[in-house]
Amino acid sequence: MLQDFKQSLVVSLWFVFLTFPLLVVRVNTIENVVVWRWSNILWVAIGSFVLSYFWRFLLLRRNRRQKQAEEGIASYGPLQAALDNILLRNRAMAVLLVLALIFPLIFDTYQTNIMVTALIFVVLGLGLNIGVGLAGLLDLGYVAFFGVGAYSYAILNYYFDLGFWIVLPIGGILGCLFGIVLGFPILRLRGDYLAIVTLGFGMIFKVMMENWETLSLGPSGIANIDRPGFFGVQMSLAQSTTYIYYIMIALVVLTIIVTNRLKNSRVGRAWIALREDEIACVAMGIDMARTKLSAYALGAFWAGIVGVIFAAKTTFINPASFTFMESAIILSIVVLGGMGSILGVILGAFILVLLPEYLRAFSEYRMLVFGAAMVLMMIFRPQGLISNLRQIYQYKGTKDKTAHD
Amino acid sequence: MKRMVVLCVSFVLCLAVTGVSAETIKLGVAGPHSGDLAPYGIPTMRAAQLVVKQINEQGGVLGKQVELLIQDDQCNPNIATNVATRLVSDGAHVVLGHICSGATRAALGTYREAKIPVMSPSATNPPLTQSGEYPNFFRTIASDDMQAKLAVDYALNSLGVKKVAVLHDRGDYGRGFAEFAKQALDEKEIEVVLFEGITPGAMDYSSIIQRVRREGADSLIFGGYHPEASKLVTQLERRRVDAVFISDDGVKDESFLNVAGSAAEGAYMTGPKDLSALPLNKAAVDAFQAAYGAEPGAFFQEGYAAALALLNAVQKAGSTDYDAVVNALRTEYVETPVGLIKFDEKGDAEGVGFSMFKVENGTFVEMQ
Amino acid sequence: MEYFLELFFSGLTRGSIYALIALGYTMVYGIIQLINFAHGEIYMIGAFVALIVAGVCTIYGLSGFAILILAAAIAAVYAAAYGYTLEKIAYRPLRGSPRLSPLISAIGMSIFLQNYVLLAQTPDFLPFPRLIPDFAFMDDVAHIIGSPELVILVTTLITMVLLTLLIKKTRVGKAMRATQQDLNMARLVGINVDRVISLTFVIGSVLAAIGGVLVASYIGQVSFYIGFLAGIKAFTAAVLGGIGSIPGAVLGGLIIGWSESFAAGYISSDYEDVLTFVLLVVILIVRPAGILGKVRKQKV
Amino acid sequence: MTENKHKLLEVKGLTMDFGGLRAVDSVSLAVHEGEIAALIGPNGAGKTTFFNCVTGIYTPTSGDILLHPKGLETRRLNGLKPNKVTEMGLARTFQNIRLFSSMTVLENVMIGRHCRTRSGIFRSIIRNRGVREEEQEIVETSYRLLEKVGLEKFVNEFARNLPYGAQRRLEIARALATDPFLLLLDEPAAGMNPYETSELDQLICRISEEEQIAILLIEHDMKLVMKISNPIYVMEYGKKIAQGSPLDIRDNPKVIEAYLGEEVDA
Repeated sequence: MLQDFKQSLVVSLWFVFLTFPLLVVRVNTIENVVVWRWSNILWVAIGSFVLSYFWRFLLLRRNRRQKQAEEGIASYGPLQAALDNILLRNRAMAVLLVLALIFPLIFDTYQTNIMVTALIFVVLGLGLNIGVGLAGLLDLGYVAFFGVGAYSYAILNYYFDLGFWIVLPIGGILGCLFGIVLGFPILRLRGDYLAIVTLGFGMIFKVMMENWETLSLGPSGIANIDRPGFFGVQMSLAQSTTYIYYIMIALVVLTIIVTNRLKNSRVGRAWIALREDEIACVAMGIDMARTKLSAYALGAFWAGIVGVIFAAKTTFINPASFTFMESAIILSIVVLGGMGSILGVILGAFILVLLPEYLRAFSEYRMLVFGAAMVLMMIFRPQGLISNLRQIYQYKGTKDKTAHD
Repeated sequence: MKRMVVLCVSFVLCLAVTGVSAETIKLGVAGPHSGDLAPYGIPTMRAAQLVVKQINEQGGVLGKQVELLIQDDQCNPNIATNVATRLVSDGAHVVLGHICSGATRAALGTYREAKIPVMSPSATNPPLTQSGEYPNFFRTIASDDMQAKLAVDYALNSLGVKKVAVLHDRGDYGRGFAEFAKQALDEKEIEVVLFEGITPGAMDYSSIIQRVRREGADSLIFGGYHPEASKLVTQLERRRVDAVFISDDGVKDESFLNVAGSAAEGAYMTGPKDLSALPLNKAAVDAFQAAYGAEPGAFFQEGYAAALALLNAVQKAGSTDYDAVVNALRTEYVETPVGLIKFDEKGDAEGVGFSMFKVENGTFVEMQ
Repeated sequence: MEYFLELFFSGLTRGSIYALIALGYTMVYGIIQLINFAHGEIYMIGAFVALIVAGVCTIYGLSGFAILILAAAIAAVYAAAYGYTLEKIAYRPLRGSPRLSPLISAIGMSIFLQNYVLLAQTPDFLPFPRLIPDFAFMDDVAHIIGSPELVILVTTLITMVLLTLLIKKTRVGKAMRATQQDLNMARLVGINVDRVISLTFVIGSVLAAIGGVLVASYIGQVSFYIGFLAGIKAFTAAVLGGIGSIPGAVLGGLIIGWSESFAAGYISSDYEDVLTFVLLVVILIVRPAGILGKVRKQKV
Repeated sequence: MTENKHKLLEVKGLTMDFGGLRAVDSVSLAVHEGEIAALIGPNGAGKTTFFNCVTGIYTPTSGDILLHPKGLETRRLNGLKPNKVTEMGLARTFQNIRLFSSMTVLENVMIGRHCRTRSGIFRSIIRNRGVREEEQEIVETSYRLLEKVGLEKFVNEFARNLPYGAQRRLEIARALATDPFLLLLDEPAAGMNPYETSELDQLICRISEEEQIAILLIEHDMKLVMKISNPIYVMEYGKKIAQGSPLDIRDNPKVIEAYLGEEVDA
């Protein structure tokens, strides 16, 4: 007890020291004024004192859990148990789907529009999840593929007046092609090098779009991109928002089906094995380059597709829409939701997009919280909010053998 | 932290007001209010608050109270479209915003469809008005090409430059300015020895400055903002490069004088005409200082003017009907901190002009 | 020739700053094989703390070269404290986790620290007081290399010499080298590995802070965002030189500095960042261990 | 007596250098059909490096590694990627266990079926009948293999939660799933207790007999080696110093010298 108190006191004093210059002193060297915010010391002291208790408690719990897991005692939360129940899961999904379908009828255009943004991030999260969550390839430049899709629609629409539905697959294929071309030389790299190189690709994409004026119209961006057409029917803003919403719902459902099927297939198992141990993986006869490339390119494909929809939704894109910040948000969606878990990623996307939208007061602290959440999740709940659901296999075995045992 | 509180309070106030009176004139305000670009959006938001407070105290517009709908777009085009739909859903009658050209362009389509007049205090991208695509768009600031033309004319006629290096920060604003400047120079057949983008946030620009010297440029036109500009002029001075520095409104900032210090001396830049002598301008700044105890910041006057112009147009139009309001904006003069203005067919403010400024003894001095 | 020299020295100045930051990356990576993504933010925090110290001093009427040294000292202390805390909070609980976990934690920490400074201070650029005087004896060559550049180069040189001495000659340095060779073995022979790791973070952070203060006083401005780009460039430098290798980090930093400077001077500055990354990709493909790095065979 | 049997693996003068260090120095050996061959030697003799060269993880500096599958043409393995080597019918286990720790026991074995099955991305998405049947085939085969190594009761456990000895047997099951005709086991008995070891030697013999798979193993447990394997190859400092039947090896002075100071269980 006393030990704990002492420890927390030390932590609290340490943080007061640590945050002193940045949180207490504010110096404005333009107007030559210094503001001393002494009250912040108090907040930091109390905050870090309390949090240090939490920290220790959580660490203790984590270590206990780890030990239990090693001894084979599975610790399942009630949520996880409920999700493992297939009947319950299917019913919940049906309810959710119905809710999703009637959403625009209940809520106004603004809500629908926000929901479209959230759904865009759901697909982005699921796409990145293929690379990061399943195959263990940390991609920090994922937004570049999103940009490829968005720009392919914007450019084809601007110069050749091509429609949304024609470009939709083209965007996906272009994203995929970029994934293959970029992925080919770099996928031999180890995980952390890969992260930094992909980060570079993300930045290069932005610089290219800024400089290549003749193609991308430079930093001022491309405006007046057509919204998706529906047999030439003229639609009002509200109608077309609803229309895009349903397109997104369809795409999300498609993405879920595809990633779910892939995850529980021969290819998906190979991805997961690759994440676990590359050397054992190749020794089991899995072609590493091909498997990595397929995960990377497939992730890029979804980003490309959803990029087209993004361009059609905002009707305007510029290079500034595709910064590292976007990549970081998509990554936090995957990390927060649960790497490899489809349901988790969906939940993550909704939390990260809708929370700052509805809690306006929170929006200023958005990135601060995301950053902290990434660290905390890695330490205390690396499997994310909802961990990966396990596939259940049916097998008969050899009868005489079981009788024998 | 204070900003946070103000935001919260204003948000709560908005909610409270919605609850009380059903019949209000709704003025939407959109711009970056959080994140790194917030310094460009907050002053306009505060200007709108000051204007609305004053007008409501005097009985409102058309006998109704004015209600503010404040939305943060973070200068992100995607969020800007969401914000636009939000404002449309919330029934905004007129919108003051957005701040960044990119976000403005992204949001304008939505407003156009919903027939809402929009007025930006800061989006200077020329096509916004000149393309004719957005009849609902107005602005209280001159466009980039006007700035560039002014800068080039001044450089040629008053400074007599012969060889020009043009740099920009690759951004929307900076690159636009640089390209218009180059266009104007080409028309006058003045040699442009260098046209290049620099990386904003790079450690230093000494190499490119060496290049400016090597190309023998007698002047350097830069499109961009003050952080890069101060690095450039500092290097010019340190490297003893004898070239006149000419730039845009994004550089005309107190920070530029402070960061660059002596190196800023003799630099030229465009900027809105100095109207601090105008009584209305003085009143606006005083009101700000009384409320917040600090200098107003970027685009405060323009934002103040836009809020006044929009509400005045509603008053003159006698209703919030789109056509009537737009017509009023185009025909009725209004007294604002940026002068007596009305708007032309394209949406640019008549009577808002730019001047050249020169840094002399650590202050901006308007050139005649 | 003079033009070449001009570019050479501006590349050298830039490169030596990259090298200072790259050292932190390379030392940490050498010991725990982690890209300390938040290292760029430590550099930024160093610069910011120095700005606060120098700003407060100038506002209360003090100024001069001594203030710079005071600011640098306090900045170094704080950067060290932040580096130490960073390791303790974000990385230590993750030892033995899958490789991706500490990396993601590092990215999270980088985003957190950036926004922490943004919210605690300001999203604007702040001017850094001019504290490096113009030396009279540099007057004749000032168009090639000015006084601030001279200060940067001399400081960097002294720092590197001290670092080399620390690593080669002291007990602590020996422990660090041993830990870098084989962490488990070092633990077995009685080295307090945790302390060595903490120390590595502290040293790396001090170096970054020195870099931050030098840059801030050289270009005269600081913002919360300066760590990101500098961090990436410095990391590239570390990889280029061979991650884990200290002379490699210095060499890598200089190469990046020069290549940027010469590219901007002779070709174009339009694709400056692209150049850095292309260089990185090419090096990683052709020689994954970097120029001076040793190939580590993975044990099977 | 081995001459008339079909030669499956033939290694001639295999040499592997790491920088200046010669880890394997012109070693030759052969594994014939039906054999359980053993490769022994003190720690650091280069046995695992030898395995890594044969299975494609390292590319040897010089020498030939030839594979003679029955009824197919001879292939040279030098420089082939590990997955190609496995596809050809040569599977292995690892000295320091390399399981996919957060996959289940069954899934670990299913990974082994990867190179014997064909469903690609598109077919996995469509999931037609062929794919479903193939999937079921993978599950059944894997389960049967688990039964063979006696792990069926752990089928849905995570691999990391298995006891040590069971993990080693799981590695063997996983290797078997790739349908090899030659199995390379790297210290399969390391860390096992005597009971587990005796179970293991039965398992190895059963695999050899029932599945018609030849086996080459690295082992330190001399009792096990002497009991089940013939021939035995002995390495020291990268060189092969002896080969022959267990009896020959036991009495070979060079071998005794090499093991001097090392614990000889035999």
